[in-house]
Amino acid sequence: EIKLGLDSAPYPPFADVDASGARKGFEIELGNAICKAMNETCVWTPIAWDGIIPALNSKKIDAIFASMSITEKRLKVIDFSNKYYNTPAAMVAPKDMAIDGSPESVKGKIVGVQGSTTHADYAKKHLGGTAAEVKSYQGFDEHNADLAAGRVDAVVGDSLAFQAFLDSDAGSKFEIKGILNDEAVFGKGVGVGLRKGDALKEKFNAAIAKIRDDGTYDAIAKKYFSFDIYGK
Amino acid sequence: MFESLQLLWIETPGRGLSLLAGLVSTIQIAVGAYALGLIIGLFGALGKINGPAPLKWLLEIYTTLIRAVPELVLILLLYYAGTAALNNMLESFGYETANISGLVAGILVLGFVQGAYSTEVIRAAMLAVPKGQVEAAQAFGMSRRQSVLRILIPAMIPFALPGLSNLWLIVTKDTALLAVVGFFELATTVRESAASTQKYLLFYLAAAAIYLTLTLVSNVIFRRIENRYRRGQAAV
Amino acid sequence: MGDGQQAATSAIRVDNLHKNFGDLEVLKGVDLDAHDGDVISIIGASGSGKSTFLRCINLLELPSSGSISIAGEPILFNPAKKGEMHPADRKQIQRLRTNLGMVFQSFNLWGHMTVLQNVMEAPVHVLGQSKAEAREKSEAMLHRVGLYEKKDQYPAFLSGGQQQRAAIARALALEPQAMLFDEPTSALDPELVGEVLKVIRGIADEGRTLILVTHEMAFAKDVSSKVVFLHQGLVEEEGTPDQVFNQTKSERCKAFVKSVH
Amino acid sequence: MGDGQQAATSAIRVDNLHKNFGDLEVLKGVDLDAHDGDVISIIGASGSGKSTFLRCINLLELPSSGSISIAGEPILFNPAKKGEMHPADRKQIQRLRTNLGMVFQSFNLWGHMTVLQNVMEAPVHVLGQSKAEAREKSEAMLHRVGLYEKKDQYPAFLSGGQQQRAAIARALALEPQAMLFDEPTSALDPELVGEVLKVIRGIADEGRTLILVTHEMAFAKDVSSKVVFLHQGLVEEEGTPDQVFNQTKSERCKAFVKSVH
Amino acid sequence: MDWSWIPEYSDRLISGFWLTLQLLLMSATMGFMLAIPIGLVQNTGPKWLSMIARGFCTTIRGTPLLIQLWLIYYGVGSLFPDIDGIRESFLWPYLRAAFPYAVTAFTLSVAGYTGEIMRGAFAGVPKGELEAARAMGMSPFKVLVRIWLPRAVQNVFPTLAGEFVLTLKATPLAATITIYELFGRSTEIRQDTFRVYEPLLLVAGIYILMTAVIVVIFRWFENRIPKPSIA
Ligand SMILES: Nc1ncnc2c1ncn2[C@@H]1O[C@H](COP(=O)(O)OP(=O)(O)OP(=O)(O)O)[C@@H](O)[C@H]1O
Ligand SMILES: Nc1ncnc2c1ncn2[C@@H]1O[C@H](COP(=O)(O)OP(=O)(O)OP(=O)(O)O)[C@@H](O)[C@H]1O
Ligand SMILES: [Mg+2]
Ligand SMILES: [Mg+2]
Repeated sequence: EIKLGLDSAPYPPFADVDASGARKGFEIELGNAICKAMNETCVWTPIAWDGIIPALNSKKIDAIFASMSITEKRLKVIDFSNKYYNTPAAMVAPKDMAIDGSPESVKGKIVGVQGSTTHADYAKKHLGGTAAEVKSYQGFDEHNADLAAGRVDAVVGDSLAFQAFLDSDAGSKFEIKGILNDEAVFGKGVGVGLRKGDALKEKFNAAIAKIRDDGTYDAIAKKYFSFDIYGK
Repeated sequence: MFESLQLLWIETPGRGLSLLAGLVSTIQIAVGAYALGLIIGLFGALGKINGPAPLKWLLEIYTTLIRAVPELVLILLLYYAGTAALNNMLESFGYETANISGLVAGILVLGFVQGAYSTEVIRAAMLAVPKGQVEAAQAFGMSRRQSVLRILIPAMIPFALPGLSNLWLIVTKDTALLAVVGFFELATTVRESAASTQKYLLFYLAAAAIYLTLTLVSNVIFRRIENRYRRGQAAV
Repeated sequence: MGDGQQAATSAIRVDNLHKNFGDLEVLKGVDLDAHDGDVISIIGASGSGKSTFLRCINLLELPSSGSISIAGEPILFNPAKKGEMHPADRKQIQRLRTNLGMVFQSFNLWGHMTVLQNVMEAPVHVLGQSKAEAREKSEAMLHRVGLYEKKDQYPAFLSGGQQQRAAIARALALEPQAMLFDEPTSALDPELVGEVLKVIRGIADEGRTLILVTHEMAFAKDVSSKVVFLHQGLVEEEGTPDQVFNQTKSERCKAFVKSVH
Repeated sequence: MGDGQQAATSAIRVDNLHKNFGDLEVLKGVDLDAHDGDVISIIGASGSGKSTFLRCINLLELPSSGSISIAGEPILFNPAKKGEMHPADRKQIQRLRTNLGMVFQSFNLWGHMTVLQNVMEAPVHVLGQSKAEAREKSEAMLHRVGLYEKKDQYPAFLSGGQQQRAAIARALALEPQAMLFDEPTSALDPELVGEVLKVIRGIADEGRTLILVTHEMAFAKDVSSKVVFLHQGLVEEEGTPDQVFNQTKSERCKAFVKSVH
Repeated sequence: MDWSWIPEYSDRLISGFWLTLQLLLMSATMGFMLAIPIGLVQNTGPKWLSMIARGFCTTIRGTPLLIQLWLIYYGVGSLFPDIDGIRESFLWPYLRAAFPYAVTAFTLSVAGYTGEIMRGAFAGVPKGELEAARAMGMSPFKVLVRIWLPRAVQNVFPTLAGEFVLTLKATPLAATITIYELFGRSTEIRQDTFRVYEPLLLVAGIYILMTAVIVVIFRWFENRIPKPSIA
C-alpha cells in the first residue's frame, strides 16, 4: 500500500472534493492510473501543504502527489520522479487594474501567494522588492478569497489552477495578467515527491512512462484540458 | 442566502454529508484523546502524589511544559516529531515502521496534551479526598491497588468532575486545531467546503453552530453525571 | 510486662516501640501485651501519643524501632531507613490487618458507598466472600448496631452517632480477633456517646480483644480489664481500673485523672 | 413629635414611613424627629424593623411611602412604583448621604484598602479634598479612635473591635452632621464592646446627632437623650431613657426591657 | 539538530515576537475592558441585557477560537467589498489588513472567557461594602471604579493571570490568517529551510519564557495586594 499525500485544501481542477466529499480532479485520476500501472493500492492522504515535506520524511506518507514542482531547493531534501505535467505560473488581478505581471507593475500593491510553493519563491525573488507586501496563505483558495475581498491586489499561482476561480462568480472581475517564467524557480515541471533514495522512484518513473505510452494519460488529460498539459 | 442554505443540506449540492462525516471524526478524535488524557492523567496524578522523586520530576516537567506551549505548536511538534521518533525507534529495533493513521495520530497528539491538564485536575481531586478514606481501606487489609481502585478513584470523582468536564469541552474545540495540519475533521471539512463554494460566512457560521450544539449537549450530559456522583454528598 | 513467656497467646503484643516524626520523638519505648478477651483502655493527655501508638499497631504509621506481633505472629520489618521501619512483606501486613478492626475517631466511612456497601466492601474484596454471603452477614451486623433501616443511605446523610456505629459495623464485618478504637466517642455530642458506648460494651462482652483510646473515664473504668496511662510517649502507669483510678501511684496520672473527672 | 413646627432645625426628620418587602409590611408608619445634638437609641426585638428603618433613612432601602428630611431638606421622591419610592434626584441623595455617617453592624470595610485608605476614600473621592488634607484629617481621626498604629494594615488583619473603630473613623471622616449606627457592638466579643462604646460616647459628647440601634440597654440608658422602642414596624413607646426604662407604659415594652436585662 | 539558520532569520523572529506581544497586549486589554460590562450587567443589568451577555459568553466559550477567527476574517471580511464606496473610504486600509480581524477575534474571545470570570468576581464582593460606599454618598460610577471593580479583580487575580497565559497560547492561530507573528515566522522558516523541528522548538522555548515572565509579573502584583478577604 502506498500513501499518496495531497494538499488538504482543494486545488481545482487538479484535486478537489465534490459535494459528497469524494475526491475528484485531474491529479486524482492520474494518481489512480499510475498506481494501477504499478499494481499497487494507493490511499490518498490529505496533509496541510506547509507540512507535506515533513510528513513525507516522517513516513506519514510515502509520496507527494500534489502538483509539487521539481526545484533545486526541494531536491536538497527530497527526490522527485520525472515530471507528470507542467503548466506555467500566472499572475491574476482585477480586470480594471493596470498590472502586467512585471515587478514594476505591482509597485505599492499587495501580492498574495500560497506559502511554501514555487510561486511564493517567485514572488519573493522578483516582486518582493517592489510590492508593498507579499502575503502568504495556507491554501490556494484562501488567497483567491482575499483577492475577491480586495485584501490583496494580485495573486501568483498556477495558470491552470486559476481557471476554476476565474470561471466562478467571484472570479468574474479578474483575469490573467501575465505568464511568469523563471526555470530556476519553477523547475522542470511537476513530479512525484519521494523520500531520498526510495526505490519507489523507479516504479513511479516506469508507471508514468507506461501511461504516457498506452494513451491513458491523454485520455485523462482530455477530460480536463484542451491543450497539452504535459508540455514539451 | 436561501439557496446558499441548501449547501448545508444532505442532498447534492449540499455539503451536509461531508459535514456530518467531519463531525463524526471530530467526536471520535475528541473521545479518544479525552480517554487517553484521562488514563495519562490518572497515572500522572498517582505518580505525582506517590511516585519516586525522579518520576515526580519528570511529570512536573511534562505538565509544566505542555501547559506553557501553545497547543498549535505542540500539535505540530508532536505530529511530525512524535511519529518520526516512533518510526525511528521502531526501525532501530528492527521492526516495521508503524502505520499510524490520521485518526490515531490525532488522538495520540491531543491525548498527550490533555494528559497534562488531566494530571493536574485529578491530582488536585485526589488531594481533596480526606486522607482517612484511604487509611481506612488500608486498615482493613486492602492492597495498595485495591485501595486506589475501590476507594481513592471513586471518592475523587466528584471533586474532579467540574475540571474534567471543562477538559472535555476544551478537547472538542482543540480538535479544530488539527485542521492546521490538514486533518480530516469538522473544521477541515468546513474549510474545504467554504473554499470550494466561496461561501465562507455560511460555512463558518454553520461550524460555530455545530460546535456550540456539541458544547451545550455535553453540558447537559455532564450535569447528569455530576448529579449521579453527588448522590453520596450531603447538600451544602 | 515484657518478660515474654506469654507471647504465644498474645492477641497483640508490642515491645519497646519507638516512633519519631522527624526530630520529634513521640513514642519512646512503649510495651503492650493484650491477650484474647482483654479490654485495654489507653488514656492520657492530648499529644501524649495515644493515636500514634494505635496507628503504629496496624502500621498506618511506620514505627522507628521495636517489635509488634499480631496473634502471636511477629511482623517482619526491614531495617529502619530515615527513621521508619518498612514492613518486609506487604502481603503479611494485609493479612494481619484483617485481624485488626480499626474504628477511627473521624469515622472515615467511604462517602461514595452506602452504609451496607461500606460494611460489605472488605469482606467481599479483601476476604473474598461471595456477595450474597457478605450481604447477609453485613445486614446482621447492621442489625446489631441498630442501623439496619439506614443501610441504603449514604454516610453524609447520617448523624455522627449513626456514622460511628456504621464504622463499628464495618470493622466488625471482618470478624477480627481484635479491635482498635481511637476515641470512638469524642466527635459525638453527649446524647450520641451513650449509643456508641452501648455497642462497644456489647462487643467487649463477646470476648473479643479491644484496645481503645478514650477520654470517657467512667466508661474505661467500667469496661476495661486494664488501663494504660500514656505520658509523653511513655507508659507512666498501668493496671486494673481500680489500680489506676483509685490507687494511682504516679503524680502525673493522679493529676490527669483528677482533671478529667 | 409629628406636628412639624420644628422642621427647620431637625437634623433628621421622618414622617409616617412605610416599607414593604413584597407582601411583608415591615414598617407601618414610623415617625422620628432628631434635633442637632440628639442621641436617639432605637431598641426592639429581632425582626421588629430597626435595621430597615435605619437603612431607609439614607435610602439603602427605598421606602414605600412617607417623607424624610435631612438637615431640613426634604428628599424628593417620584411616586411609588412596585411598592418603592425612587428618589427624584440622585445628586441630592449623594449630597445628603455625606451628611449621614453610617456605621454597619458588620463593619463593611473595603478589603482592598488599608485602614487609612478606607478612611481617606470618601473625603478625597466624594468631598474632593486634596490627598494631603484628607490624610491629615484621617490620621487625626484614627488617633481619636485609637487606631493610628494600625493605619497601614488591611482590614482582614484587624480584630473585630479594631475593625468597628476603623468603620467609625471612616464615617466620621466625612464630618457628617448625623451618624447612624446599626448595632455597632453586636458582632463583637464582650471585651471589645467596651472599646467601641467608649468611642461612640466620645462622639455623642461632641454634640453630633446620633441614631443608634442597640441591644446594650445600659449604654442606651446612659448615653441617649431619647429612646425609641420599635415593635412590629410601629413605635410602641418613646421618651427619655428614664421614661422608657423605668416608667414603661406599654406592656410589650415592659416585657422586652425585662427580658434583655 | 542544526541551528545555523538562526542568525539569518533573527530579524524576522524578533519582528514576529513584537507582533505576538502586540496581539497579546491589545486583545487582552480590550477584552478585559469588554469583560467588565459583560460581567457587570449579569449582576445588575436589566434582564434582557444580562441574557445577551450570557449568550455571548456561552457562544464564545462553546466554539473553537480557530473557527471564530476564520468566521471573522474570511466570513465577515468577505461582506465588506460588496458595500459601495467602501474601497474609497478611510476605513479601507484597516478593513483589508488582517491584524484588526485577529485583534477583534481575540478580543471577543478574551471578553467571553473573562466576562464569565468577572461575573463571578463581581458577585463575590460583599454586598455590605458596596452599601458602605453608597452610604458615603458615592455615585454609582464611583462605587464601581473605586470599590466594586478593584475588589472583584483582587479576588480573581490568579484566574486572570491564567487567562492571560491562555491568550498568549492562542496567538499562534493568527498565523492562519496571514499574520506573521512568532509562530507564523517559524512556519516561514520551516518552509524556507525545510527544517522540521528546530524552528518549532525555538518558538516553543520562547513561548515558555514568555509564559514564565507573565507568571512572574502577575505573581509580583498578586503579592502586593492583601490576601485574606473579609468574608
Ligand atoms: N504525621 C505527623 N507528623 C508530625 N507530627 C505528628 C504527626 N502525627 C502526630 N504528630 C505529633 O505527635 C504527637 C502525638 O500525637 P497523637 O495524635 O498521637 O496524640 P494523642 O495522644 O492522640 O492526642 P489527642 O488526645 O489530642 O488525640 C503530637 O505532638 C503531634 O503533634
Ligand atoms: N431585603 C429584605 N427582603 C425581604 N424581607 C426583609 C428584607 N430585609 C429585612 N426583611 C424582613 O424585614 C423584617 C425586619 O427586618 P430588620 O432587619 O429590619 O429587623 P431588625 O429589627 O433589625 O432585627 P435584628 O435585631 O435581628 O437585626 C424581618 O422580618 C426581615 O425578615
Ligand atoms: Mg488522638
Ligand atoms: Mg438589624
